[in-house]
Amino acid sequence: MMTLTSYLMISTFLFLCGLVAVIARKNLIAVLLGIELILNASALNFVAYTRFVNNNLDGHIFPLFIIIVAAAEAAVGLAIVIRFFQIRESIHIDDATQLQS
Amino acid sequence: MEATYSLDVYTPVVILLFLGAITVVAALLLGKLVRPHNPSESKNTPYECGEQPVGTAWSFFNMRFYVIGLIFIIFDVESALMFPVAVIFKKMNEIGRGGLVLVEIMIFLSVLISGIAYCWRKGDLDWVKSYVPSKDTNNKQG
Amino acid sequence: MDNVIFIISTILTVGGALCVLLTKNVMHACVYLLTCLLGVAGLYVTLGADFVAATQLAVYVGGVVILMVFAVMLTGGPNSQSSNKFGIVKIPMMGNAKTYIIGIISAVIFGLMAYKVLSRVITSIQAGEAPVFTETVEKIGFMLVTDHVLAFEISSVLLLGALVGAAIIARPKRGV
Amino acid sequence: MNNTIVSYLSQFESYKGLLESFSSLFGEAGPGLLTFLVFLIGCILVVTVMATIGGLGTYAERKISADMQARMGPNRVGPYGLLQFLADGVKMFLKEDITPNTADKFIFGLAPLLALVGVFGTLAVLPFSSGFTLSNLNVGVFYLIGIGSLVGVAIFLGGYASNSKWSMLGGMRGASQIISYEIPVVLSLMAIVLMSGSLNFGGLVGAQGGLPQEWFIFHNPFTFIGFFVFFIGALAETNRAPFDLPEAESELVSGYHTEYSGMRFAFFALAEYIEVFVVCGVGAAAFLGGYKVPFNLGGEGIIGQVLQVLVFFGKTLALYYLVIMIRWTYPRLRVDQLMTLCWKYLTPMAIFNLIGCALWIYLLDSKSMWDMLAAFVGSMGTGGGH
Repeated sequence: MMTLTSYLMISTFLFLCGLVAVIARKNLIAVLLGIELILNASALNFVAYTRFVNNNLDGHIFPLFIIIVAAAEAAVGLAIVIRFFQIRESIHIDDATQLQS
Repeated sequence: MEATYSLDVYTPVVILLFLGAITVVAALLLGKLVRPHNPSESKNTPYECGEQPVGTAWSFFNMRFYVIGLIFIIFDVESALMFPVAVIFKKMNEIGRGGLVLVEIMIFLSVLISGIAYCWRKGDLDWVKSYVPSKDTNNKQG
Repeated sequence: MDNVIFIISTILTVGGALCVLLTKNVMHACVYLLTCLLGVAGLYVTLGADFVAATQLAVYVGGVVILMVFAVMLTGGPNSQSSNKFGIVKIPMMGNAKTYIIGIISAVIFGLMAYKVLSRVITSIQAGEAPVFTETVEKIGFMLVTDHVLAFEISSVLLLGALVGAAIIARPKRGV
Repeated sequence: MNNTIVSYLSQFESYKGLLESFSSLFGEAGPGLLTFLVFLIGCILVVTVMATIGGLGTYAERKISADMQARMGPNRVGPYGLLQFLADGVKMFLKEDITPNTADKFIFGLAPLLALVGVFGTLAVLPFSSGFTLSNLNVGVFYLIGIGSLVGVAIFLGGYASNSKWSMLGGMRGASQIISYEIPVVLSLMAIVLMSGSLNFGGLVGAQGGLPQEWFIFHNPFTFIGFFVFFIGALAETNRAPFDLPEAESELVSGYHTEYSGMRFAFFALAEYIEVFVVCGVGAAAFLGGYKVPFNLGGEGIIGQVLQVLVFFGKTLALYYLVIMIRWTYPRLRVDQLMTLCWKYLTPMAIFNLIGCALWIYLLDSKSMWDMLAAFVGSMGTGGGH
């Protein structure tokens, strides 16, 4: 049950969900949710490999930094989304066509 | 405890989380048998002190809530990094390498302190942004 | 017990991810993301990464999800349907059939590619002795101040940059 | 490391006998089943005790407030009105369950569940005694912070889902208040982790002693300030007065649970009262010596365990009493004062404490004030003798 293959399948599934969410969603916040899923999938892969393949804890440091980067990314990304909403009154992704307001 | 990695220590966590969920669901389902149920139009409107509700509640928000959340998440992440270092600091001090770790902690914290000092300086931490104290009553702001 | 935790976490993760993808309400998507992240934390636990699991709980559940729901509320709530001056619906529905079909096609292509690459890897891996991870916190702390000290310090600069940048972006318009 | 109630019980002969009978009865699955059963009984015991304490908390709150205002308080149901909380519970159970028709039904139902799940999750690592800790996780403190933050999410979602202005304001205020005050709490707990060199509650309490001068609160001046920072932050994090802005009844009707009725409201209230107990327990364990009995009375046996549980509950309930006293003594803060207090006073103080503790360990070799005082007095004494 708890084999490397199952973990890899779960993380692939997470990644694909995130990918579809990023491509299909038209809501900027929902796109950010998809990015969170993708980052989680990659972090899960690191931990799974470090458990089953090589016996050190480097695979625990990496998810830590992935989580940190994800948090920073969420903070800045959401700030951009909110600012965008204040300027264009929309968070539709097709509205984001200009570089300068 | 055997030498193998066992997840038995997480059993109470799982049981307690389930107990929490089951308590809510069971109490609501059991209560359905005994409690009255006669909804009416006015009973189901949101409470607004007797007035008819105007519009939806999901609209008016202020940016400062987000800024608070922003500073919080930076500090949360910082604590996630600091906890392991805090755990080993005493042991490192005992083997004579405390100074090195102390310097590392200091650098880490000072960078973050400069961040919060910047936000403080720029007024992001002030809740009432437009409030400018006049000369005679300027002892309110911290 | 191991299998029970694994199965519960898998259900939470997979179900949460699917619902994030399929739900039409962005607030519900945030809640499903919460369950998905809880499930991933459970999976970390089954892999022996208890500190990473706790970090996942503290940073994601306490931080990122709250930030997400704040952002949803700040951008007009989940389902206000009025259109803005450009004639586009203010809060779009979460996508339409065309985008979903494109997304699923790309996912299938990527999945096939991943399968093509990974199948060799998976079959060739000799899953050796599962290591015993005890005292993970001490070891992670030791590694953070020795081997990975540069990443540790640089991450503080990253956080400073994120804080200052996001604060500047999020600051109300000048003169207010 | 990672010891649980099962690993404590397994040193007794009777448990080994039980284990053998289980093994003969269920074969291969025997030991696992027994472990599960012991955990289940322990969890149900803890949850029952906590629910009772949460119920009695409402009673104590009313009784103490009545005492402070020269009233009688509840005195009809049972002796001294002690069964008032049961009567309240039955009343809540029989109340109609109303969901506003504009509400977000899914999240409206989910919010009380999340609150209760988050609070129950924190009970797993609470150190009642050296043996009776449900699970002394390796990452106990951090786990508690993480799973406890579910309550903040639940409060926000509860306020959001009601689709009422009062609820929404209360939920927004609640979430921002809880996340703000988590920072000083976490930083002052981190100072304690720094002093004890351990992230699990067993190690945290084990680094202290039974007598007051061996507690962390009196260890050095920084931890002494740190305790008050922690306590104020914990008060705010559990939405207790004077920080009860999310449910300020004079401004926001009832805050985030305005639209909740019957059992759903009861779950929010129960979660709040249990959370107060949990943060008081964490304060007692981290700063006030936890379950350590003075002079190690009672030893390691069953009597010692009972004494330890009693000491832990005594310290925790003393803090609980203090919390209720504070509620009925101080007026409520304004929102801007609340945020100013958190970000401009408590957080800088907590960071200062953290650096101070690190310097104390490095420069003074983590000796406590009393050790140094004793050494100083001793050297004075010998100096005077010569």
